[in-house]
Amino acid sequence: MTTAIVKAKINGLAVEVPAGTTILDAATKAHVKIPTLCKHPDLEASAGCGICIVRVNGSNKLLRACCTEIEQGMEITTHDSEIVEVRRTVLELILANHPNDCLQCGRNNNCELQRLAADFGIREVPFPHFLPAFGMIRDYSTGTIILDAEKCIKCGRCVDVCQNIQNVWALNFVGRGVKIRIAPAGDIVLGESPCVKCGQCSAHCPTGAITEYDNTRDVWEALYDPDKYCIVQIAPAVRVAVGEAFGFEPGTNLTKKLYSVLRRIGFKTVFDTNFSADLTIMEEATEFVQRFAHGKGALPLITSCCPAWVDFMEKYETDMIDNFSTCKSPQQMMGAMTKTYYAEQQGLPPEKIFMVSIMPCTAKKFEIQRSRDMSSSGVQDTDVVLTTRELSRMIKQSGIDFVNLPDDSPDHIMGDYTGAGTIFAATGGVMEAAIRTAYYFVTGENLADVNIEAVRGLQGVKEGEVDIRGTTVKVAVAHGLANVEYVLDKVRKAKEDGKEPPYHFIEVMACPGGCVGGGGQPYGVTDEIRLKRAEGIYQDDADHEIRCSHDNPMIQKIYADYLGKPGSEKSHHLLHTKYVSRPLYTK
Amino acid sequence: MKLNRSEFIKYRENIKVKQPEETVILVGLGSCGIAAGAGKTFEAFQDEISSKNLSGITVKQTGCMGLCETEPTVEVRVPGMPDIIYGKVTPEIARKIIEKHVIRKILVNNLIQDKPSSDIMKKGEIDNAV
Amino acid sequence: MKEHIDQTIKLSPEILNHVREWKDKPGNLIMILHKVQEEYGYVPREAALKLTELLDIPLAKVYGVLTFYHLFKLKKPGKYPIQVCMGTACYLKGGEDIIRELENLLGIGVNQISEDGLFSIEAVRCIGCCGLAPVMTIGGEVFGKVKREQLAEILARFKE
Amino acid sequence: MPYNHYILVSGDSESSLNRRNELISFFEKEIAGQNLTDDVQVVSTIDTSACGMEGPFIKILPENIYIHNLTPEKVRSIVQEHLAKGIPPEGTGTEADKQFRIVLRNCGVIDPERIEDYILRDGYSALEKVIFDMTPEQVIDEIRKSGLRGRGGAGFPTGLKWSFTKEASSDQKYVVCNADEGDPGAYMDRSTLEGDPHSVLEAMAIAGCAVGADTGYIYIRAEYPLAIKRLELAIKQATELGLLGDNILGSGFSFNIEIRYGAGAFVCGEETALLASLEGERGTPKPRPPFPAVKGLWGKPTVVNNVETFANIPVVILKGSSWFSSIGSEKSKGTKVFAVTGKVKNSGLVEVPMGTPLRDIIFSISGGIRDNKKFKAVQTGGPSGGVIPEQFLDTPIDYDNLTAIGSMMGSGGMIVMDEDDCMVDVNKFYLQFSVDESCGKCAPCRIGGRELLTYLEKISGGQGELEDIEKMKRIGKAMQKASLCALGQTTSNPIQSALKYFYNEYEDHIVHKKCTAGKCVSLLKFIIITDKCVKCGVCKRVCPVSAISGDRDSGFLIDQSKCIKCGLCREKCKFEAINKG
Repeated sequence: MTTAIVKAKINGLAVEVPAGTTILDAATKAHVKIPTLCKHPDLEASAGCGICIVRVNGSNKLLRACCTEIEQGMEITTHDSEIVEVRRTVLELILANHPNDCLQCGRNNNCELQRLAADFGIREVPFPHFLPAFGMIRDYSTGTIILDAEKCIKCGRCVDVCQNIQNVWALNFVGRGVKIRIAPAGDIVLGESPCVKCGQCSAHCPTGAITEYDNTRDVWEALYDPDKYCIVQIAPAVRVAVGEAFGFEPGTNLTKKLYSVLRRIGFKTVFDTNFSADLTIMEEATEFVQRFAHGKGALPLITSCCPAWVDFMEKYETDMIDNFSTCKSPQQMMGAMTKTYYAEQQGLPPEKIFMVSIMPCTAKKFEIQRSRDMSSSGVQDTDVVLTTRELSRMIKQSGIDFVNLPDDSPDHIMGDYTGAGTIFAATGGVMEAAIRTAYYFVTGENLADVNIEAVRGLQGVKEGEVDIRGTTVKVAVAHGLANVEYVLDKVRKAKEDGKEPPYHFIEVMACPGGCVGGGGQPYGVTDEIRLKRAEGIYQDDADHEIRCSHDNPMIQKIYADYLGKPGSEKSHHLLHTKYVSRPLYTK
Repeated sequence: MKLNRSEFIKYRENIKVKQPEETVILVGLGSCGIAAGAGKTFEAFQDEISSKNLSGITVKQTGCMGLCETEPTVEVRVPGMPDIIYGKVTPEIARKIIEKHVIRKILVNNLIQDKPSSDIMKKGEIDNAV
Repeated sequence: MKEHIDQTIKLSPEILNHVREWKDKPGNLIMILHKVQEEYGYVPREAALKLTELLDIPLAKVYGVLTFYHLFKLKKPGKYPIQVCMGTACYLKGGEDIIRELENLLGIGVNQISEDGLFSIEAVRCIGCCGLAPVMTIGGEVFGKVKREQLAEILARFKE
Repeated sequence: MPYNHYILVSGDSESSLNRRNELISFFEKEIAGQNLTDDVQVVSTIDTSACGMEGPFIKILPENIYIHNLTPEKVRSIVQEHLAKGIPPEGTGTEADKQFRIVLRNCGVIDPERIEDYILRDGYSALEKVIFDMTPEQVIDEIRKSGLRGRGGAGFPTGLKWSFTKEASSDQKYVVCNADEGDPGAYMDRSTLEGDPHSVLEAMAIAGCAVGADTGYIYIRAEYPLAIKRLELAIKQATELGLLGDNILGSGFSFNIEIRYGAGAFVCGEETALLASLEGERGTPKPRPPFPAVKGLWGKPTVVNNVETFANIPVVILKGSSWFSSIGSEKSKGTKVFAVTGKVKNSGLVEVPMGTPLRDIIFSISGGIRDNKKFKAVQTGGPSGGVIPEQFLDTPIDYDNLTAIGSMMGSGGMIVMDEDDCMVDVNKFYLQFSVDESCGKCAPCRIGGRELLTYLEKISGGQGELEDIEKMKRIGKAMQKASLCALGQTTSNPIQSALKYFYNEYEDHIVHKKCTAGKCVSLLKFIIITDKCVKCGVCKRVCPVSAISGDRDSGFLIDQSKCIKCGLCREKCKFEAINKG
């Protein structure tokens, strides 16, 4: 089907766009910037803020550019004295109902409302200032994200993400009129709600109404504490996104600068979560082969590296507990290995070690205390999680010239990684890495072509088949939790009908795009940015000589030295966990 | 009983034929009227008619006549007399209306309400041409 | 999907029948919430939770709807809820004075319940009895052309 | 035996009652003189019933003739010429015909709980005609030619709306009746539904037949239990007779109607919000286009009309579009029902042809201002409309004229205000309403409304500054231009019209810190007029906050800092010695 082309004029300039294009998108194409506030490229236009109004065919009425489709022959005016005046007044009204304490806000310098106010050159708010009268206190209850309803401008992005992209329904609008606010169901806090802490709400919030819980001070204190031995790990997705806070293009791989800056900040040991991703693959591929080839355990096997997904599963999909991989996430494997294996090697008491992990994720902050299994070393395996956003703040606080730093390398013992470890950052990456190793486990040989294109890209559900010496392995990859239901329902249906499962292996990542689009990543994410970050990751993979986890010499060493073989008793104690059914609402 | 078209036409004709010439008392039983006590007024008419053993009188409920200020409102249609609307009809006045207007054919003083509008149904003929 | 619902409330057969009747009709939530409120006088949280299970919808959705519509109550009202009409006609004819006097007499504000649990005051939208303005209803009974002086006496009738 | 003639004697106020009694006795004397005592009854009408004429007047039944300005000679001639000899008197026209009932044709006439009553008055004959004798195109054409415009407020041509839905291609279409009448002070739709539910059902089925829909929903306020009950009963009766439901009258056309309740959200009167609510969601509006006629309920083409619009439909079909379009003004055809309330003598529903002057409605039909107060303004269009001052009372009412003078037709609320009403206070009332009812989705409405209310509170509290007016105008404009739906777009209308016609009142409040109407409590001052005061001390005793000091010797004084302006002292003072100003 070919889409009709619509011809119209924007500020007198002819534009041609496919039918169905909004005025806003058409204007962008014509290099005209219509100011917006509530609109986010990921989401349906809510038409809430009223900033993007334009005039069509000289009409007296102004229409919203974000949600009005351009039509044949339309003559659109994006700026005239009335339009600009009305926009300014609306913006002033929004500011009259906003705390405006920008200096103390988590979004200072990075706030869409602030930017708009700056662009409009607003110097005073002419109308009486008032804040919502519902006695709102900040909601810290999840320990991962903070809800500050006073700063909310009711754009509805968080609600849309939480309900429609993530299918979590922790948030909704409550009340109406001036009393409208974002909140969980009724008078409860987020921690008592089904919130899975994915942080997509915070990543989409245009202001400081939802931000990550800031743990940077805890880390600074530990770094300055002479009794603490600080170790850090960096998650795969961080390296291709952190640069955005320093003027780099999305997708720029800054792995080696990160090693460098973290050492200068004061970490005594620098590990890479990509290494423990390789370790995860060893365990998970083993688990898969056990279930797939030897019939030990339920199929399909479902990945468990994503803590938001784990939380979601324990709340919403508990019939799938048996299908869940018992493997801990790379972050938790790294924590456990650091406070056992590495501690023993270095002669460090585990309680002296302060394990910090840098993650693209807010849910990781929750994961470190998810269950008793997260303290398999005897103390809490990972002490503090910083998101990419917090790390960039720490770097800025440190006074280190990050941009011009020379490269460095990690500590080799748990720092060297393969291409398989790094692709954990992108949706489909875990699947791809696991297949590379599972293939080897079954056949004793590596895949001729380790690139498994079928599981790459931003399509919400990706399905593929891999031939392992005549046996077909059917896989599915879902990202964005709303896409999970489609995959699992197929599994349930087959089970009900007494049929073979439609898939053998399923990867789920809570965030759209996987960890590159994580809730703790730099603000302003769009599909374009997700793709760029993923490109950076796949390049990192391609640049590695060793691209299969089982070929990582340091992985081989750790099994030889310490764990024995994948799935051993020791691995089970340190690297695996259990799941339970949890209530959606605790209140 | 579900009707088809010809049955419906017959049904409608039947109704029109069956209309007897008798006294009708219409009590406005909209929300407003009920709030003003029209329910009791309605009962008072019925009680009075049965206690006086009157026949040929129908007491009917109807919707709002639009005369909210003087609820409860009642329209009395006695054959041979003009149709009259009374306002503020309490049960006591209901009895008075039966006694005077219905039985003695005398209008009740101080309670008559001007009828708001003539009836379009009587005025124009139905125009079937399209 | 599995729900974890605290089974502290048992919905009546009437509500359950109503839910059954409406379950498969699209857009049923408001009609079902009306039924729940009709029975309890408000929508208890436990009942709302139970509905999420019966209808397979998220609680956040239920509360989104409940808190949007002013007719739905989240707190138990008094035994005789007093509704004072604040439609324009009633306002012009002193509806506000009626509320002030009621507040005075009962010692509570709008949307509060008297200590004995008998009364709660509510200011409501036009109830369509403008000819009787100012109007209030107590426990469903309508009082028209209310005068401030009558209120104490009217309340006393309900206290018996 | 009934009398041959009845003379109903009316007067416009209590003060004329004496003259009315005089007139009655004069009549009776004349009648007795002509030996007509058994032929004519003279009765006095209800005391609030009036037609705005000075002095008493009469209506002769069954002739249905009004006669005003009665003099002894006139009375004598009526009795001698007309009553005795049957020569028609020189009467004026019939005042009742200022009203013309199309929508309310059955209200107060039929028993709404008996379908037979409705059918007796040609009910369901229009549906029968539409199904069997007309094509959908003919139906829509007839509606279009009638000139019927939506009675919900905006006045969109009904036929055009239907044609959009008819032309939209879809496997499923809907007809929705908007019965979420929420305008404070308006209750026309409730009365119609309670008094004549079948007319709406019939019209919905006609619409369904015309646009190709088989399902209808009535979205009605839950606060209207009686209307709901009667609608439910009507649906049941009509379905039993095969006039609704599957295979209507054996034609193969099916139309089922379901009732859905609102839950107290004025904004759900807005089409897109109403549809969201019907879908069981929060009732927030959506941007238009796309319009519901093309993409409505569950994304399907949907006709949404309000109760009054529907109630016109069967009549348009039966009597024809040319009959209908002969009523009303040039651009607004047919009649309009108004709920006239406020400070008029006869609150109530009136239905008048479009184009009737406001003055006729307020002063003739509704009897003018009660308690001999002075008319100040009338608000039409409810919280979305504006105030209309005396100078426009002769404006013929129609959609365009009302808009031109800064108000709007709205759904039909007509609130009459007198000299005791303060424009700032009335604006505050409407703003409070709009703020309470704003859905909160869009910023201009949510915040702008609250800000306007803040300014009004400031002004009525005596803290206003002249620059506030400019700011209010600016906010009002932004709301009008940038709000998503009509609620926000029109929130500032009452203020804008008040500023236009009653600027002096705003000035009084802001500059002179004075509320002439005595409504704005903060600006009120109760002062004891020493000349009138008899020093009885009642005021001191009744004051709930002990703001009055003094004794019977020295007299009494109100401490303004303590006074809460409850007015009790003034109410209880038998000597009118306390001034409110």
